[in-house]
Amino acid sequence: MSEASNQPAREAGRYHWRRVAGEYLGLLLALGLLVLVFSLLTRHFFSATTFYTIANQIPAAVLIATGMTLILIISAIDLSVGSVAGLCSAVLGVVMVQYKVAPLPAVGLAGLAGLACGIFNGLVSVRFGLPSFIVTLGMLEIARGGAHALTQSQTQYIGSAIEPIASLSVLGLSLPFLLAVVIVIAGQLVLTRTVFGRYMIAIGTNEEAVRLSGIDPRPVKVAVFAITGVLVALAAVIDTSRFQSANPNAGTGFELNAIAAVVIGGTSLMGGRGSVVSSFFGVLIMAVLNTGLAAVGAKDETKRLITGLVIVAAVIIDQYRHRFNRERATQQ
Amino acid sequence: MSEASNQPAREAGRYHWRRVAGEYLGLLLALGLLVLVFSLLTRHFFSATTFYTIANQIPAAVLIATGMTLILIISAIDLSVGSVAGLCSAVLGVVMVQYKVAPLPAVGLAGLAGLACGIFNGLVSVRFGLPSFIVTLGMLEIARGGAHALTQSQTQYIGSAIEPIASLSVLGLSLPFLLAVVIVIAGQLVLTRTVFGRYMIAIGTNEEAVRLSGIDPRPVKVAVFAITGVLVALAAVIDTSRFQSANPNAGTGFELNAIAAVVIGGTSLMGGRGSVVSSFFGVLIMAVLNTGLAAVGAKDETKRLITGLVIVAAVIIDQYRHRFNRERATQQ
Amino acid sequence: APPNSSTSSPSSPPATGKPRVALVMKSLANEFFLTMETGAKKHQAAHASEYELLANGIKDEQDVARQIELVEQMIAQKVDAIVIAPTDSKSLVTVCKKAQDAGIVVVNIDNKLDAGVLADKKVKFPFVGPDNRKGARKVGDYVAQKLKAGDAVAILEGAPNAFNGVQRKSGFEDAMKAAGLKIVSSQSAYWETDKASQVVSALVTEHPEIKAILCANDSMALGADAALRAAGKQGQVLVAGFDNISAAQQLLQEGKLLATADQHGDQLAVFGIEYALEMLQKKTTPDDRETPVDLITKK
Amino acid sequence: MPQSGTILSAGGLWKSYSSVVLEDVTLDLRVGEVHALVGENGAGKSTLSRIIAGLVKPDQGHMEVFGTPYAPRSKAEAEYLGVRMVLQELNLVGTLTVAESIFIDQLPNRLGWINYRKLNDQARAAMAQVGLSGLDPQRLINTLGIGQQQLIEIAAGLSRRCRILILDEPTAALTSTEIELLFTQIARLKAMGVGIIYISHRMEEIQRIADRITILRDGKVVATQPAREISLNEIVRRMVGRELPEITSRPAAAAGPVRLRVEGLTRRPWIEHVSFEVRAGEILGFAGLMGSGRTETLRAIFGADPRDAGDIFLRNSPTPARIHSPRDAVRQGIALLTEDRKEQGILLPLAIRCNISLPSLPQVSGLGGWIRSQAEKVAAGEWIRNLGVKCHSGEQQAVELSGGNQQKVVIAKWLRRDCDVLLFDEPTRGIDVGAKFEIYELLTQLAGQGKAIVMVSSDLKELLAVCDRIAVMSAGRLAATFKRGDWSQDRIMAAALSGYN
Ligand SMILES: Nc1ncnc2c1ncn2[C@@H]1O[C@H](COP(=O)(O)OP(=O)(O)OP(=O)(O)O)[C@@H](O)[C@H]1O
Ligand SMILES: Nc1ncnc2c1ncn2[C@@H]1O[C@H](COP(=O)(O)OP(=O)(O)OP(=O)(O)O)[C@@H](O)[C@H]1O
Ligand SMILES: [Mg+2]
Ligand SMILES: [Mg+2]
Repeated sequence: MSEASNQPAREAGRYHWRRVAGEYLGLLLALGLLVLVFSLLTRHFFSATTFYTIANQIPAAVLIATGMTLILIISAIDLSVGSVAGLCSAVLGVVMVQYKVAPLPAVGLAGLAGLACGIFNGLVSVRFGLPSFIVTLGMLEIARGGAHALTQSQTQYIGSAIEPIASLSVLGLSLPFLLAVVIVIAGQLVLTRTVFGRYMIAIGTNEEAVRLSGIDPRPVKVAVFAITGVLVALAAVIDTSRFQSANPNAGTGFELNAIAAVVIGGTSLMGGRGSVVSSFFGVLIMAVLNTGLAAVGAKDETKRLITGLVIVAAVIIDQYRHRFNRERATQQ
Repeated sequence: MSEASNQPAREAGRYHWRRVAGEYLGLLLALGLLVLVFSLLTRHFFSATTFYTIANQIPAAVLIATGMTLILIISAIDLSVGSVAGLCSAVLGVVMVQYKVAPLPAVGLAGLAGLACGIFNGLVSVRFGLPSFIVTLGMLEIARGGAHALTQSQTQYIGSAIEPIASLSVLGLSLPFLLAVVIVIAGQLVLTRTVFGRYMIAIGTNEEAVRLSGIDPRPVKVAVFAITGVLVALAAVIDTSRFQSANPNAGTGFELNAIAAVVIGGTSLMGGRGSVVSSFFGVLIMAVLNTGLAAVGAKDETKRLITGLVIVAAVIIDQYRHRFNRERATQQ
Repeated sequence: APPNSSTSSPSSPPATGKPRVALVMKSLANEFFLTMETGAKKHQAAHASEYELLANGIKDEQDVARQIELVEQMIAQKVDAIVIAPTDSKSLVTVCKKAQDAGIVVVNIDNKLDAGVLADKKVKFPFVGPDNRKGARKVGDYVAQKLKAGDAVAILEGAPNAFNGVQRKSGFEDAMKAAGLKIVSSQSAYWETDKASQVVSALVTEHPEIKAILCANDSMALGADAALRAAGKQGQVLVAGFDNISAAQQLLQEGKLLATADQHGDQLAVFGIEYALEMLQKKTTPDDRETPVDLITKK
Repeated sequence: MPQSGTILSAGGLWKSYSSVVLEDVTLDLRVGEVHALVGENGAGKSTLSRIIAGLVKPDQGHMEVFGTPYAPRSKAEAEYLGVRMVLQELNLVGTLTVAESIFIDQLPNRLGWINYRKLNDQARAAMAQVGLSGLDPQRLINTLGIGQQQLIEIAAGLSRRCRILILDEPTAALTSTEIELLFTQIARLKAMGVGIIYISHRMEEIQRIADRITILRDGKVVATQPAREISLNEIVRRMVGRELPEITSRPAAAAGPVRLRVEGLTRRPWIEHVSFEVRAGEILGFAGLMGSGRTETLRAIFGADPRDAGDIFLRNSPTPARIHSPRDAVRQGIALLTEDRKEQGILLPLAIRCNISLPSLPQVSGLGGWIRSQAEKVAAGEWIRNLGVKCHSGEQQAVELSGGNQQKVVIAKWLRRDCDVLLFDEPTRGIDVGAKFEIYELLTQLAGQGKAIVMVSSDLKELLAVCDRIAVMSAGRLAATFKRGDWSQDRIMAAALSGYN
């Protein structure tokens, strides 16, 4: 998707805006189409309530997708996000319930847990030159084991002490949603406007060439994993406060959902190309799809079938849009 | 997807034999170590029974790992193996139970289902130039949905009609085990000794170069997905006959187990490098670990923690072994 | 086979004054919940003039977040009642309270919400459901009859934090303790056939003295049976399950399964829906209702 | 076969990407002739030959082979019809063996089962043709240097039956020994009646082997003439559109203080105890046969590969510099222009601007690493102008540039970083004559500004022209160093050969 963001196209600035518009057009169209279909199929889908519901549901997914976007851009992958979310949630729950720690320091501890997992992922894969796929697959098991060990597999009920985080709201939009939007914008700016972002894109494109340009790719990579760890911890805190309880199984399967959303947004699994904003739209598309299918009351297998087809279709459309953009550009 | 083997090992041909020996040494050592540890920790682990038990349990995992090895070698990935196994199992169960089809044609139909899924995966990713990650992620949902739709989410109890497949045995080793061994050997030979195998390795290393050599990589890729589909179907048949019943949830999570086993075996996630025999050892290591942990009666979270650590450790060891063999490490 | 349930799927109903009842279940990948859904849809078909039904479940039982989202979506859909089988007894309380605060009638079925959390939130939902512990106790007692004191047994647990799994485990343990049987191992096989077979294979090698294996669901019993068959121990080790899925009925007849328990999932949802309708009409809260769990053995 | 017959005739070929690349190009190729294609970087030589080889489809135009219409849809189809091409960029698969790479599309097999003995025998024969008889056909490609890889590609092209063979800059990374062997093979093919399209930026080669020459300029054919009828100067003039000066030797400059001193540099088994020094304002050339260890030496100095022994001293400092990674090297003012541009030098999908500014991003960024995009653009634009990179703007993707222009982008990135010690590995590889002169001028200028330059080149002529001293490597050791005035081609060649036998 984000040829716009990362690989500034060849034309001069005057094409910039048209390009940015085109960038998100496909995603917005897909989104609009879904909303339309579900509005026709059900009575209450097209309503402010649905909008607010979705807005308040997605922040955790958005944060994780943001981290995953950065990870994919450096041509890595993080399969452990779901488990790490579970672990952070467990830390939060256990320290608040069993050790009566106050909310703020407890959130800090959860953040540290996420950071530690991220740094572990990054350091191990960088230090030993291992594929992140396998390191984070290991972490997937380790963090989930840790979550269960900490909580003794019992959901920790925290209660209203943690509630403020999720329930404060501005104009009906929850604090987490606003936070998620801010982080998406910040992420996109970091990616497109900073040295760090440029290094990420370069590393994802050709790590060896970056190394031979006198830039050590390792700290950049570790930092990306660490940032993702923190974003995942934040997501866990948000969901925990939404549910007012910490479940050691929280986050199961998040990794594939996040990857699906990010890829629907058009970020390349091969690295070097991606956009945080597009991933945000990817999350929205998945959320609307889920909400709509639930509103219709579709059978479970139908939901799965449709979800599978939408994932594949979205990527095919994205592919075509790209090809189209490219051809148009080359004809000018 | 990942960053580890951007620089393929630079091994010289003359070290061939030493390399082949070294190839499996690390894996055998790891295996021996695990057996030793569990033998010390338990009363009955080190016994012929354990050996036969494991031998009879792993065939399905071995077949899937064989397919996954080929897939990873061409630098693709198949996340749908578990779901497709579930679908094939469902087909087998439904046609036998509800339509009273005889075992052999039923097995044929299951095989066709696997083949169809594999071809779909291959064709869609090749035709639209999509990453196999996303296509097979779609298939993961689609096939599981199909399995549930077919069986109406009910486990189909087949009973002894299907039993012979799993229970025929030679010298205590079941037919499926022998079949798995034969397929591993065949797979290894195909990989190392045939034109098709060389093309796979070449495509995994540098698909563009293959195309520029005047070879169309697409049929090769589709064939690899198709073969994997059939192997997965075979695995599903074996497990179905072992359990005498077809569960629409069968195979859940197989994809990550298979990838873990294959990567422990030393196959690169970057493509172009891999060995079916090593994947076989990877499966063995995971099986011994699971059996041992169950024999010890470890707590669930302990099992997960240890599994995670073993995955990471195995890959680190493998990396060191490689580096030791390597003539030149260009990594920083 | 169950009737084609899509006929009753209320995809685009005309706006009517009929109350809309949402049934929120756990994993629809689980036969038990499918039975539940089928029962509910049959009931709705028979009472089509009285209410509309919207049935939803989550993909897998671990996905608490998804179930919570489902409830939120039902609130957004402005349904009149929610009948919920919570996948986690603590995490779901908050959102159920939110539904109640929005004026929606909430009935709790299958898995009872945690009493402590309910007290903390100062809410109450009528509960309709079985006592899994009692049911497991019945199965355990039946198994114990076939053994003598001091015999070794093993338990296959469900997912470690699944409330009904924990309940069933406790029920099995109660029965074993009462009969003086020795539990040599109790491990989770995550409700899965494949994992169960792996664990049981290892267990019968390590503890050849095991006389019975108590499984927290029938899928795991299938795996246990396969492992015993492979180890040549079929018939020497008793296997018991839970849920009474269709495959289990055949295993019982073939004598491979000693006993299982039936919670009458189809009625469960129906009771819940009836409670909900009653509450909508009379604006009163009925008492909790325990549904039967029956021991099923070979006929 | 008649010696005067026409094998290929192409007419009215048009091709455009973002701009017109080929404009109404006409070309014919006769039996047994070597037809040279010359032109500046980006003139369209590779595009034209790619069209003929079936890799690119023309927008318009027609081709005939032996009088029958010819419109290949793929390289495979072109090869089936007897048209083969050895590409400009290396396209080998690193994990295959040498033998497998040479015969990748026709592995000798029975029912898919490879006959390795036959394969290796065939490969040995093919390798002998290009002077690689010493190499084990079972070596993996990724253990070979870039020159050897290029020879493997050539061997693959030479060892098939074909009627038309296109060689796109085959000699860019070869030294004179290999070039001689290649010419022998070309003569053999000529005698068999094969038509050869030969692309090179080395004019003396063109003069030696070409029968006819087609000059391309900005996608248009400027002239097609028998080689005998046109002088070298004339070719260059029509290519570039202006007169180029003779390659004149650089006047000896006063050398400054020592900038880089290397002592006992060893990286087994490639280089053994290499010691030398370069002074500010000096250009030190590295000559040697292919595989003599020149690239390895530069990489080891730069910290790109670990070294087994040896110290590096910078700016006359008595203590050795700590260089364990390219980052250390760049921070201490050393730059390396890699010989493998595509894999190690340039980020193909990124914009030219991003490539140029990569090592010096901190210079155009402010607080928190915020990139000042205007400053970045301006700086990139300046270097694009300085080096005359042929592109639409700095926003164009590097992948769309011709090989020579990509090389300029990589040079620009290092000049922009402003290092004192510049290690250039084959800096003119694949660069056209005009641009070569610009680069020589640039090198001279840089030396004049007090930079210390080490330049590896396989083109001895250019070393003789621009260097102050030439170090000759042979079999991983530094065999001799010559000062300007002491050297002659013969003495250098003798030194280069001294380490073998
Ligand atoms: N795939 C492409 N997309 C866009 N432009 C391209 C593409 N391939 C080539 N071009 C452009 O076509 C022009 C001709 O390129 P070509 O590679 O044919 O030049 P060349 O004569 O071989 O140069 P060199 O001597 O540097 O190899 C260049 O301006 C280049 O930028
Ligand atoms: N990883 C490796 N494994 C084995 N041999 C290697 C490896 N890398 C390089 N070589 C060989 O080491 C020798 C020195 O290579 P180097 O690239 O330094 O030579 P060079 O003088 O720059 O020649 P070239 O023209 O090939 O670049 C060559 O024979 C090369 O094939
Ligand atoms: Mg060219
Ligand atoms: Mg070199």
